[in-house]
Amino acid sequence: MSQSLQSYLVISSALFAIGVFGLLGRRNLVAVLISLELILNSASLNFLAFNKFSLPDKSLGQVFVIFIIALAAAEVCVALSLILLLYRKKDSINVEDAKELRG
Amino acid sequence: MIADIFFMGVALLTLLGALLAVSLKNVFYNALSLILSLFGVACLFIFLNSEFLAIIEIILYIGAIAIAIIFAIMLSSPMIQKKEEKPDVKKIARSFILAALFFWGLLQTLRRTVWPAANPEGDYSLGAIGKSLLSNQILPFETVSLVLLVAIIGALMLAEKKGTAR
Amino acid sequence: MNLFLFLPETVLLAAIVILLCLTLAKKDYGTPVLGFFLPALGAILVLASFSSLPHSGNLFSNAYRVDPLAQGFKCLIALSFFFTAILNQNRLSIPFDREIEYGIFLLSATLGMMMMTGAVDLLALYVSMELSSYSLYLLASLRQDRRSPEAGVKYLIFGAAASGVFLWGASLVTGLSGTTSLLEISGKVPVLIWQPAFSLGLVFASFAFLFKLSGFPLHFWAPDVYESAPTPVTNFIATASKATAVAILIRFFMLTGIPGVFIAALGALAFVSMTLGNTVALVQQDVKRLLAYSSIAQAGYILTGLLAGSFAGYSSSFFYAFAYVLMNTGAFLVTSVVAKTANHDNPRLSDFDGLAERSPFLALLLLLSLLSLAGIPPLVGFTGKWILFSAAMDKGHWFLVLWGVLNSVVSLFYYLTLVKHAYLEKPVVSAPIAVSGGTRWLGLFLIIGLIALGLFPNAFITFAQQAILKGAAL
Amino acid sequence: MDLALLWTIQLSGLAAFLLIQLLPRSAKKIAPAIGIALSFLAAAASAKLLLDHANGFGLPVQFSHPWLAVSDRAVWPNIPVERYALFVGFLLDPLNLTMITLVTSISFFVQLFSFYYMNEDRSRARYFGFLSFFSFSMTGLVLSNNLLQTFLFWELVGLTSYLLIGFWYEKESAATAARKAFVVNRLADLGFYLGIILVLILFGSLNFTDLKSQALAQVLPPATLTLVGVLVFLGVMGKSAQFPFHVWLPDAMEGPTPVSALIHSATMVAAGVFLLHRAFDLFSASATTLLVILSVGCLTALTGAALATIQRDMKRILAYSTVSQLGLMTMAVGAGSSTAGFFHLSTHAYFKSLLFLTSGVFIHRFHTNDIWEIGQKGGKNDRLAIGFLAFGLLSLSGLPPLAGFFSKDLILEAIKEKNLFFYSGALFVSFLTAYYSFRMFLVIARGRIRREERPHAESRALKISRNVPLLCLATLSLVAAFLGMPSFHFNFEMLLTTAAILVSGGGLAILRFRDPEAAEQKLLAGKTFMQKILERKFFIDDAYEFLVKKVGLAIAHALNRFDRTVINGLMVNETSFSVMRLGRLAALLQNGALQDYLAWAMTGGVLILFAFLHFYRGTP
Amino acid sequence: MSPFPILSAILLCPVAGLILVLLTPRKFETAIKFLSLLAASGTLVLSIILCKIFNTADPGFQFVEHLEWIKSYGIHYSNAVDGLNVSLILLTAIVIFCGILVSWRVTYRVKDFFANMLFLVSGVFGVFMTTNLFFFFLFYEIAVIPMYLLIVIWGSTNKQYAAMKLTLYLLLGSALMFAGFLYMYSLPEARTFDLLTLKQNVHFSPPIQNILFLGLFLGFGVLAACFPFHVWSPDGHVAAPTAASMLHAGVLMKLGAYGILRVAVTLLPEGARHWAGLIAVLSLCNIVYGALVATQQKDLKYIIGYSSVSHMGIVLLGIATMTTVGFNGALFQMFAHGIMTALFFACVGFIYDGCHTRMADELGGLSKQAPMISTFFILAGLCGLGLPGMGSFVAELLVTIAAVGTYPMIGITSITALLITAFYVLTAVQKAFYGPVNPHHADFKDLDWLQFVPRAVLVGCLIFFGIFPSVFLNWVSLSTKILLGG
Repeated sequence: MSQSLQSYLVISSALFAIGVFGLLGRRNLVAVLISLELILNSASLNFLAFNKFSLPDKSLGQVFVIFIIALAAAEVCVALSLILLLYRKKDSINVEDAKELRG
Repeated sequence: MIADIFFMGVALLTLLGALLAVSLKNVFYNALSLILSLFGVACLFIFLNSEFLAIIEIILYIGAIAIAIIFAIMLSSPMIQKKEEKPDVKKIARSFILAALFFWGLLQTLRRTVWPAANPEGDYSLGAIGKSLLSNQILPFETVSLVLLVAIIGALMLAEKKGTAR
Repeated sequence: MNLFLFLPETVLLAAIVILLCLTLAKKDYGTPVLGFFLPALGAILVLASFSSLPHSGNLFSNAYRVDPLAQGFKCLIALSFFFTAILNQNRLSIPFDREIEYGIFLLSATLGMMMMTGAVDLLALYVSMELSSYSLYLLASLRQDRRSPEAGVKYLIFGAAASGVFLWGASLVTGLSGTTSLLEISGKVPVLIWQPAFSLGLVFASFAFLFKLSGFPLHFWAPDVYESAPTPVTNFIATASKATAVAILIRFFMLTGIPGVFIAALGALAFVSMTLGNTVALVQQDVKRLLAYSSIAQAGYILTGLLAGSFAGYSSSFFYAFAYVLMNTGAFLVTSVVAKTANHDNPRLSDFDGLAERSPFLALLLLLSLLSLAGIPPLVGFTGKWILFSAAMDKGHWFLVLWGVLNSVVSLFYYLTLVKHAYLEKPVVSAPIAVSGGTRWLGLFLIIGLIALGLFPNAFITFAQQAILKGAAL
Repeated sequence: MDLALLWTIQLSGLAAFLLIQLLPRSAKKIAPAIGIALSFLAAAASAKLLLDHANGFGLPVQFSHPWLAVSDRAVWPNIPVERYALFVGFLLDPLNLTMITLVTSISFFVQLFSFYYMNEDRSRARYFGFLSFFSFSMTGLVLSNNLLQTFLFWELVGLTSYLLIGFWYEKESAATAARKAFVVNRLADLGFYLGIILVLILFGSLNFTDLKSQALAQVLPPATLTLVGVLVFLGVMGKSAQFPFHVWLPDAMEGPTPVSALIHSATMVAAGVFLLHRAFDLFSASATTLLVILSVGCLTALTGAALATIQRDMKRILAYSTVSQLGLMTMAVGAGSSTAGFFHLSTHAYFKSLLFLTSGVFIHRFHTNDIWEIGQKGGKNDRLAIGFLAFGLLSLSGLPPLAGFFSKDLILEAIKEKNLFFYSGALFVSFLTAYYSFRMFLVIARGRIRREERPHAESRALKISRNVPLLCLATLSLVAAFLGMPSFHFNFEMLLTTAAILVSGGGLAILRFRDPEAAEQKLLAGKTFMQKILERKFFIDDAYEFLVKKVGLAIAHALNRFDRTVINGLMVNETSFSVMRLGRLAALLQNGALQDYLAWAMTGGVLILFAFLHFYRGTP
Repeated sequence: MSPFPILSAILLCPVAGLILVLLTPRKFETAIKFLSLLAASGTLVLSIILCKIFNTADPGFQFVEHLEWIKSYGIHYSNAVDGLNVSLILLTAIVIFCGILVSWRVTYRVKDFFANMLFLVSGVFGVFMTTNLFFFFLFYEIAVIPMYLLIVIWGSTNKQYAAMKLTLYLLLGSALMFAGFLYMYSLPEARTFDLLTLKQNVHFSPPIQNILFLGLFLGFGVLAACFPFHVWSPDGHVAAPTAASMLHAGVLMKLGAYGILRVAVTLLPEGARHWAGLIAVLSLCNIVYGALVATQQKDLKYIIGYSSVSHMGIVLLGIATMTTVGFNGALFQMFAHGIMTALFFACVGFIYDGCHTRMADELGGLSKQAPMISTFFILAGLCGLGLPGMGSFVAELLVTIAAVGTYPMIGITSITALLITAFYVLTAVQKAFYGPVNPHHADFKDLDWLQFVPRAVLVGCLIFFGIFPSVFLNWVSLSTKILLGG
């Protein structure tokens, strides 16, 4: 395994898949959030890998990743407060306890 | 060669961290593993000639996001005390199968694609990034500030305990 | 730079700044803001959008495109904002002390949506999409009941996952084409389309937009969020957000084309969306939830037009999006009044009992809106569906068309059930419903719009066609 | 040209009907006057025509007007288009001149008599209206120059018959009888209708002048000719109460008696025989058809006569007698001598309507139909009526030289020439006729009076309106025989046969009914097997009831169930329920669990991914 | 273009009436009624004028009106009449005129009622006169929804179920039409919804004709209550208020049969020939099955409902023969049946208003109390059972002639319906009108003059066209010839 574009892509795919696994499998909302971060990171990794290996403008990928990270921060910020709010209302951050809206 | 071995190590570290982050039962450990994984990602960024991004990853992601998560976990102490019940085998199997299938599909796609020849030459400098941010990407740059503003107001609003229905 | 090119966005930015300043004030300006400022701003925004309609050009290093397509959709979003601002008169579950925040989020969401319609760069698109999304997540969890954060969390996680998929797709597209500009990518599509990763990137990116459109299988958030959100917010999500999704899908498909396999997949998704939306709506009791499923079904119809991938398909989708905003607003307008009367922001079917006696005007509006949603002439929904399906038929999607029409018959069942409650059942309280001035005028406007656009759609259809033509020209 | 007279005859009935309908409620009492006056006008006009004819006015006269074009080359490419027009028009020839005279005259007398008979009824206006409408329809039927127009009026007379049988519709039995008459006639008319359509399609013209044996035989193969003939004959069987469609006629006696006299004995029921004569070529073109006609006629005559022997109801006896006489007429036609049949028709019309009117006198006075009761209430005291009754019955049983004798004689002769088997049947019918005629007369005339009812004091007008028609009809039935006799040659053998039969039949009746009281006692004491069968009317009504209720309505019931359960239940409701169920099922997807949502979304993504991979499998 | 757009005028009369009614304040009920009557009389007069000035020697379209509407989709507002629709326009005008008069006694939500009626009839007129498929569909659906409201608000007997069933069923049928129309449009040589242009420019290949025709036939067949898609119709009739039943059975069901002739047979003659046998069999089911089921009904409206199913079968049979005689008969039957059922429902509605029941068993002796209404009912019944002298006799005669000529067995079997119809009509008459007077309905009052007029008009039409059928056939026969490519 060498430092080729493909190996980066494989790593990021794996990261994505692990993120998906956590997203679908974990019951704790914080853990779900963590999985989402993994997914975003895999996308960032993708961008930077492409940045190095194929993009003509080497700042493009980096800029994109900066935005991803910034928005991820915003997302976590909102998500955490929502999760806290949920916890406050329901005394649980288990996804499966948030099943009131249904049908 | 050594770089390759080091690269492999980092990659393994990243994936291991990620795996632990989603599989450990305790949320707190999850968060710690996430940090591990993010650290690996940051290292990979360095391999990709993006040292600035690696730093940002560490400062922002590890320093801010992951810590925020840990804070959140700590702040609401019962959140960790309440252990997850028995693992739901069906659910885990389902997510595993879906993730595996997805992974396999992605790999196949990647395998079948003819990738362009590597072209690592170019200007990776911070200056270039800055220039790009303030010229080509000015619109997202401005917008993202608004997003952050909204997120902050939102987070504050949600965290505030007031709020009465009319 | 021509001011008109960025006029609506500027108006919105200015308004956000004003509201931000107001939050700093000690006094609570919530009521005047929602009662007067937002409707007035909505009117200004509509005027601004319409006045900038004829202008076109590229902004921000070609990342932002101002053309009739974008401007048309901006007008639509502005209208939708305006309608929502008027609907605010009947707000019920927006907390007292969060009205200004509510205003800010509404404005930022509108801004994000408007920018999405113009963004022709993946990065700009992504950022503006997140701007609107976050605002909507926050709007959706404004309500102060037990279930509100649940809806917010679901909405957010679903949305974040969709963004993840979008980003992955965007990275593949960017990586293989070497650029984030859709305009440049557009030129490279014929070569790159044979690269699986590139097409997969396109598929991932557009798949993520289904989240905004609330099409199957990314629709799951919709019923829960529609139910839990305050009614004006639901209206805004249902109209503006969906219109934006149509705009961005048109833009995306028009510039990059639709990979052949994805047409079939979209067909299947449209099929399931319609079927699922309509059948599940049959068994709903909560009107907002019912309308959510109806909107899922409508997403299926729109997809049918979009996947035609033709000039006619795009222009009719544009037309239909416009029609959809009108008729959905009509339905939500009535719902909001009924909710207010019932003092319960989740009106059930039975809350509509005797509406025709309590307020014939609202009942008529409800009737027309729902019939229009079901595609009954001479209302705009019918004309829209006609040209939408005719575009799909042109491309040989006869089965989808047939299925779509059959589905509208099914949908008529629940629409008529609601109509029946309004016209037939005896009300528990028979006091007439007081309808505020704004609501009345908006209702009148909608009634006229529904009928007039249904009967005399020629001008608008021509405009939509021009918009598509100009939007397709690089 | 005397089309004006024809129009007068044709339209006077309609005019009377419309006038009566338009009368204001207060003026309804002059309705009888209108009816009688206009029917007199028609009768006078036809008498004038008859006179003109006698004075050498050339017949036939035809007037024809296109009514409706049905040309279609696509269906019938070989036949000239212009033939497929349907016409309306008159055809007046000696045959229907006789018939029209008969119809208008009897109609007039019956209307006159009705003034007496219906004097106390409050719905008189309706009655006279319907009666006038009947005259209109019947004249239309008779004057028509083509089959379709005949059918048209054929149905209209059926309608008036329905309305008049059910005239006292408050009575359940009357309403049922009316419906029965219409439906049974309808059943038979289906054949007629189909026959007409076949003639039209295959032959191309419905005009009587075109329907000639040779022309028909040129175009149609023999089997088809038979089919068409039998189909049209089915219509005749219905209207002329031929076996097995005769069941409606006895029940039709629920109507007012003058109606029975006019419609159900003299004119309408004779329309079938009239049609047989009118379109004789259609039937005579095939020997099989004639044989069918002969057999049906024979069966009818026998059934009718046999059933008449045991009835107690005066009108029913007469009704069965009518059935039997109609059978005889049909037999005549079947034997190839439609002239004889038609002659019997005209004589029978007069004396049968006389009989009915006479029975009307009895019924009106004694308020009962039962001959024993009439006898007990003093039937014999009404001398005039008894006289007319005797006259009519003797004519019916064929006593020379009364009208019935001549016409029946002709028929017997014709049948004898044709087929001895049927001849014996006809003789037996004559025997039975004599038997039941005598029986009826004896029971009425020799009844021991128990509780005599005095006649009401009647005004002069009423008396006139009662007696004049009787007298005139009696006279006419005498005269008609001599006037209308086609060709008479004295046949001594036949005279002897007739006399023998009359004597034996009458003798048997005298033997059994010289003392009606004793006969009744004996009847009550025990019934023979034959009597039981006769009382059940040979089980024909039962068979009908079985067919309608156990077969027809059972099928309808099953279909109704099918409609409700299978089509409405399974096909419609279940489909919608299934959609509903699908909705409920699909709603389970939305179970509130975020990760299930995500899993579904992911599944969708994975499926698309795999479809995608499948699509791109070719590339390296 | 003719100097005076008489067709649009006919269409605009009810539309104008509708707008005026909507603008009239709710409390002026009499004014609303008179406005509606005025609108209906206007269309009636114009329709009669149209029939008078209609040129029977011209087989093509007359009084053509044409207006660009949505140009890029080949959608024009274009109206025209030929033999196929001139009579149906007259029929609609007569029925709505009578319907408005019959509804004079409506007291509940008067304004809404008359507005719906006028709206409904505008749709029907539109369908009958337009020559553009878009507008055909548009007007068709316009006609359906007011029917739903009329039934659901002013109806009786299980009205919600019936109304929903009717609406969904009709729209289900229209879904097939919709797909068919769009398919035609999508062909490269078509690109228009204009009927004439489609007929001239497009030749559909045989397999396409077969499939399209089947689809369109099913779509229209639902509306024409073709077996086995008929169940909506009796239920709908029963639940609907009187005037709505009149329009529904009298006119709305005719839209389906008209559509088959106007669209399906006109554009897809080969397809029509291909499926004619099937249609004939289905129509036979309609005729006999409908009649048999009618014998089992207790409710007078159900009886009439199933008799409509049976009579519409005759229309379909006429079409299935693919001959001019059959077409003429079908059109005639459409007209005659329209008038006849309108009369039927006008009578039953009146009885229901007075006696509050429609069960034949629970009535009885009405002839004594209310001779006029029973006379009208009996006249309608007589027309229903095909009595000569009434319009439907001629119609049935023509259809039967054509059917016996083309499908002998089916034609012959279909005749049995005459017997069954006679049976159930007379049974109903006997139960409801004959027999002793039922004391429950002792205070039942007969028609007054206002209620007498509409029914008399209907009877007058039946008898007029029964006696002078050539007036009608002159209108239609040239156009039906053209339809078969003559």
